[in-house]
Amino acid sequence: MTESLYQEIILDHYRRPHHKGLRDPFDVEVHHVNPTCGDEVTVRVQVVDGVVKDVSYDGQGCSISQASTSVMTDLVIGKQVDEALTTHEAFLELMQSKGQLEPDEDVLEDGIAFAGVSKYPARVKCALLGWMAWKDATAQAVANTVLDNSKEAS
Amino acid sequence: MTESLYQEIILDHYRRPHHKGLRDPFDVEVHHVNPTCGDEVTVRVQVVDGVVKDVSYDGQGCSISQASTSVMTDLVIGKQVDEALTTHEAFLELMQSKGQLEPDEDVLEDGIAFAGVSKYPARVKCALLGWMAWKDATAQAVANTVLDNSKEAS
Amino acid sequence: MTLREVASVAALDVEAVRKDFPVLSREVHGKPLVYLDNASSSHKPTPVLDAEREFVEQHYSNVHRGVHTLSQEATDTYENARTTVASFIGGQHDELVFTKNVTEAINLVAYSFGNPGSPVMLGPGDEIAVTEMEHHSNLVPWQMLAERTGATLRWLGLTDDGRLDLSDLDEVVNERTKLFAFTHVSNILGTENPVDVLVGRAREVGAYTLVDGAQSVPHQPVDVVALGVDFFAFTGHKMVGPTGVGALWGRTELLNAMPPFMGGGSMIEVVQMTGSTYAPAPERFEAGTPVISQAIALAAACDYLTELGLDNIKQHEIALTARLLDGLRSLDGASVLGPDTTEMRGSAVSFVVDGVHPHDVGQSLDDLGIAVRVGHHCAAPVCRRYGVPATARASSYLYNTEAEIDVLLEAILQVQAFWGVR
Amino acid sequence: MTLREVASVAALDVEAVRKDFPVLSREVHGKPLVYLDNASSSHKPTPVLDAEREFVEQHYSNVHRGVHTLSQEATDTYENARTTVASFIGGQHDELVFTKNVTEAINLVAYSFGNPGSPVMLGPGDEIAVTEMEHHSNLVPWQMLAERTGATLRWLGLTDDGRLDLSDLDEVVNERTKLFAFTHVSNILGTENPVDVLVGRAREVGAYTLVDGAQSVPHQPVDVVALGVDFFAFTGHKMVGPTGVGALWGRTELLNAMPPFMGGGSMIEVVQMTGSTYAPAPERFEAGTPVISQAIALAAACDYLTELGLDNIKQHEIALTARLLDGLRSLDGASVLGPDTTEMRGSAVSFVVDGVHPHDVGQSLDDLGIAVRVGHHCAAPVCRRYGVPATARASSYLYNTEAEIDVLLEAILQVQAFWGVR
Ligand SMILES: Cc1ncc(COP(=O)(O)O)c(C=O)c1O
Ligand SMILES: Cc1ncc(COP(=O)(O)O)c(C=O)c1O
Repeated sequence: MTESLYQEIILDHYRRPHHKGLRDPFDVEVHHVNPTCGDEVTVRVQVVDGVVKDVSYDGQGCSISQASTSVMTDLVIGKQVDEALTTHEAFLELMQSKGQLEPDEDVLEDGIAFAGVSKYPARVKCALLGWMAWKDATAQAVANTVLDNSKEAS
Repeated sequence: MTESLYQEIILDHYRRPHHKGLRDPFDVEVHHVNPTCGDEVTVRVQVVDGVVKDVSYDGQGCSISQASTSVMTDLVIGKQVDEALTTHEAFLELMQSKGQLEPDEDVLEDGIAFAGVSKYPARVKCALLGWMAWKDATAQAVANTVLDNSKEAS
Repeated sequence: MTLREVASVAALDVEAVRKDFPVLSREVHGKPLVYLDNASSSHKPTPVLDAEREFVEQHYSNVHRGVHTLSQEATDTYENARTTVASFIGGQHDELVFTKNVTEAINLVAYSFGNPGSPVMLGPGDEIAVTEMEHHSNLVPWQMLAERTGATLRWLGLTDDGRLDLSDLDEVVNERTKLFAFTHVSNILGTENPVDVLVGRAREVGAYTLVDGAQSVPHQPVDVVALGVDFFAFTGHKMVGPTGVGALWGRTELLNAMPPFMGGGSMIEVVQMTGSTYAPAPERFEAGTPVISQAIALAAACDYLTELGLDNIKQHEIALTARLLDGLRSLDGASVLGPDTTEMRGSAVSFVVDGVHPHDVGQSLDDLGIAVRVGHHCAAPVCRRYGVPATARASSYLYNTEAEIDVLLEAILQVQAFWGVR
Repeated sequence: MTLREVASVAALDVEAVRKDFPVLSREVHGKPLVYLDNASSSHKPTPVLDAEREFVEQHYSNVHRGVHTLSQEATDTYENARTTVASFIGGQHDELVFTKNVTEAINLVAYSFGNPGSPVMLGPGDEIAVTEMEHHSNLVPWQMLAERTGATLRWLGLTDDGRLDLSDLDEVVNERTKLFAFTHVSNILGTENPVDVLVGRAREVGAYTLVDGAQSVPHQPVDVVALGVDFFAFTGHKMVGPTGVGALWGRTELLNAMPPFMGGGSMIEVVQMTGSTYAPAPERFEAGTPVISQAIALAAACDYLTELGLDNIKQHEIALTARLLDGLRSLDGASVLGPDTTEMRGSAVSFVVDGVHPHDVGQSLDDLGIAVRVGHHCAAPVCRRYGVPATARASSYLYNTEAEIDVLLEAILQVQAFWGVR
């Protein structure tokens, strides 16, 4: 049933999500909502010296949104912010590909399981919910750092 | 060409309209417009002792509106207001009949020529323009009389 | 099932009806399509499509403005459609305004009531009343009107079993209330509201009433005069008609006392650069080229439903709804949001499956060929009220069968198995 | 006729085109129908009707809200239609809002600009500019907006030969002007306006521009980016598409800065009883179930026109219009309102026959099988400007032939004879 959409990897992340539960310390916390279905996620990000030190989250939503947020944390934690943003880009591109893109496992790891989701426009937003929240939080964290630095400098 | 709509009688009234040109004395003057085509008519009415003493008019418009106003003047001038209103009713009914009514020549005289017009909804308003203006003016004239009388009485 | 229900199922020849809807013989993921998303939109039968096409291919022209033959034919057909649609809900020709959907019909009233010359001048201190079970289309326009005018929006809450909480009625609808807008039948809970009670209270305080009939008109006989409302709005695509057409019914003297909503061609009387006067209703509210062929198709849809009999359709749906409610009740780990009997109830049944998000329920059912809607069904406050992020909703209509209800019930078991909650 | 025109007439295979329009083989009063009422509305070809029907019969569902297969197919088809229609006028997917007609598109901007949170807060002292040749649909909404906000409406007048009087431009469009709305091509005079000059002036003073493209988009290539406008509106039924659909194109950042027009389903983000937030454009402006199958049919209409080539269509119309203008010029007792050459001109030709009221002209022509429009063509101020109560208007399109123009010219002689003015 629903094989193309619900890959085993997705179901695994859904049943046993990674890095779930809000943790301290963090720099920025954001709350994103998917208005069409009511799915919500709260994401906390800690950026230290240009590295994504930690990402934690809590939320409610469908298997796709929960699993993709879990996969996201695996992919960005410990990476340079730039690198993590590149991964984000790659995932975004995959989701917008309408099933036409062969995902790069080296870049997206478990994220390739979501290739099939891109054929279901109504679910693409679910898959992106956590990723968009992370990007938003990270951008704020980086901006704050720049601000702090410039304050110190002045 | 257009035989059913443009009866000879209609063309005659159009080419040689009766009672046309605004005249004194009058009690009430009204100006009516057919917004869908821009046809206009100004109608003056004089009511004396419950009788339609005079009706005069001026206007611009298509053959149907001009001819039917001309026919109207023939039919109402000199009649008791009640009687004239009954004639008005009969003409209105004919116009709303969608070609289903056999008009009564004793009541409508030349007005029967407009029976065909009732099959052309876009033209019914043309045929009614002068009649509606007359009814409006007459109702005002009668109301004024009642008002005057009651003033005198009090 | 009661005897009456059995009889009525027979009164509607569902197999014959199904032949009028080509999509119903489609397969989805290799399974026969089971279309249970009718509260969102219904399919359109061949006679309706044919009526529209015949008009467009042979008699089409713009309406109201021409003396040529096609223009007259088009005008006649369009105005006859108005009569048909108006009488379908017990109204008169001049009382019916064609809109593009029920949402526009409601916005029409909301904007007109806020425009200069409105019969009610809303301002701070005035109130507009709605209910907590409204579709966003009967909520957001009033929020916006309140924001524009400074009036206050109030609402009737809901009971735990999915009904309006009438204990607050006299407080929510009070002397300050200028307009009370509520739905006839809820699209998410299925609840049919007691229009007589609500209209009765509105009349006591002199408030105008607007009833959203989007979910009642397709499914049961409606008579706006008997209901005693001031405005009644509904939409074509849920009643075997096309998209792009809805209707507002209103009392003639009220419509004629209201300022226009949109400005443009056909709604005017005299236009000068310095200002304009407006035509009487219904033209006043139909600016621009109307939804001509859609209105004609909607009239054909009314004829189609009338021929089958709204009573028969209603009885058929009661039977299906009863079967679905019974089935869900006897199913472990599933529960219904809204009334759990067919008493004062439409055919939309919202349910949740414990441990499986509604989106996953919907997606999994789709794999089995079953179309249900998932989400907040444009009634987010209802989900919030009952503490769920979303629901799955199965809603049957004239072409659904008892066998399809059974397919759904059986499929829910499979969904539970797949998601490991059984 | 120039060489280029001859070539282009050949480039459009009119006889083949005519076969796509069943109504063109109809008879009216025993005469072959000569349909010259295209400025009012055009007929719809079989490929457009088939595309809509195929969608409705096999892939229909409501859009945007479902995970089931039909819902996804419908959403895809609808959103692809948006891309097609947007690129037809040189725009992008997200810049295009579907409305029910161009009148709604214009009212959308007029209401949004007057709603709380608008990018321009209009008030006394502010000005809105239009022209004296506007269709009521691009005049009355601005009169109403001025009335709601206290802003002043000003307008550019017309020259005797049917063009905008640009000598007033700097005065009419000035530092106080917040928005300048004007038609691309006049539906009554046929005049094509110099968009570059008008937009240039608006930019100098920082006014937004809205162009009514109802009469240009069907007949000639249009590129909104090249035109440099802020808003561009057009309507489906005049461009071989169905009734019930129009479109507003706007710059994305502008649309996203504007408050909504109608409230309801699909245009929202988060809805609470106490207030709501709104989705980005274009959804923000499509409240309720959109005009789904009509938008899909409109995309098919765009494809149909694109395949034939807008340049070819334009050249074909120039040839027909030249023939008609020439014919009328050489006819005693008839005169044309508006430009009398094909220079910067569309195909709508208004004329009056001395001594015969336009209604009688139209009715008499109908008896000869010819459909022209009579009246003020929803541009009453133009009639007033030129001192006529109304006009007759012949407007050709892609399926008309030179022979039909000749039939019309010949018929006008008969009309004159019948009415004794010859
Ligand atoms: C120039 C122009 N603007 C606006 C309109 C209004 O179009 P619609 O009636 O489709 O809204 C028309 C046609 O009627 C027109 O010709
Ligand atoms: C109760 C109710 N009101 C309003 C609407 C809005 O209808 P539409 O989208 O056709 O305007 C719907 C359906 O979506 C509904 O169920």
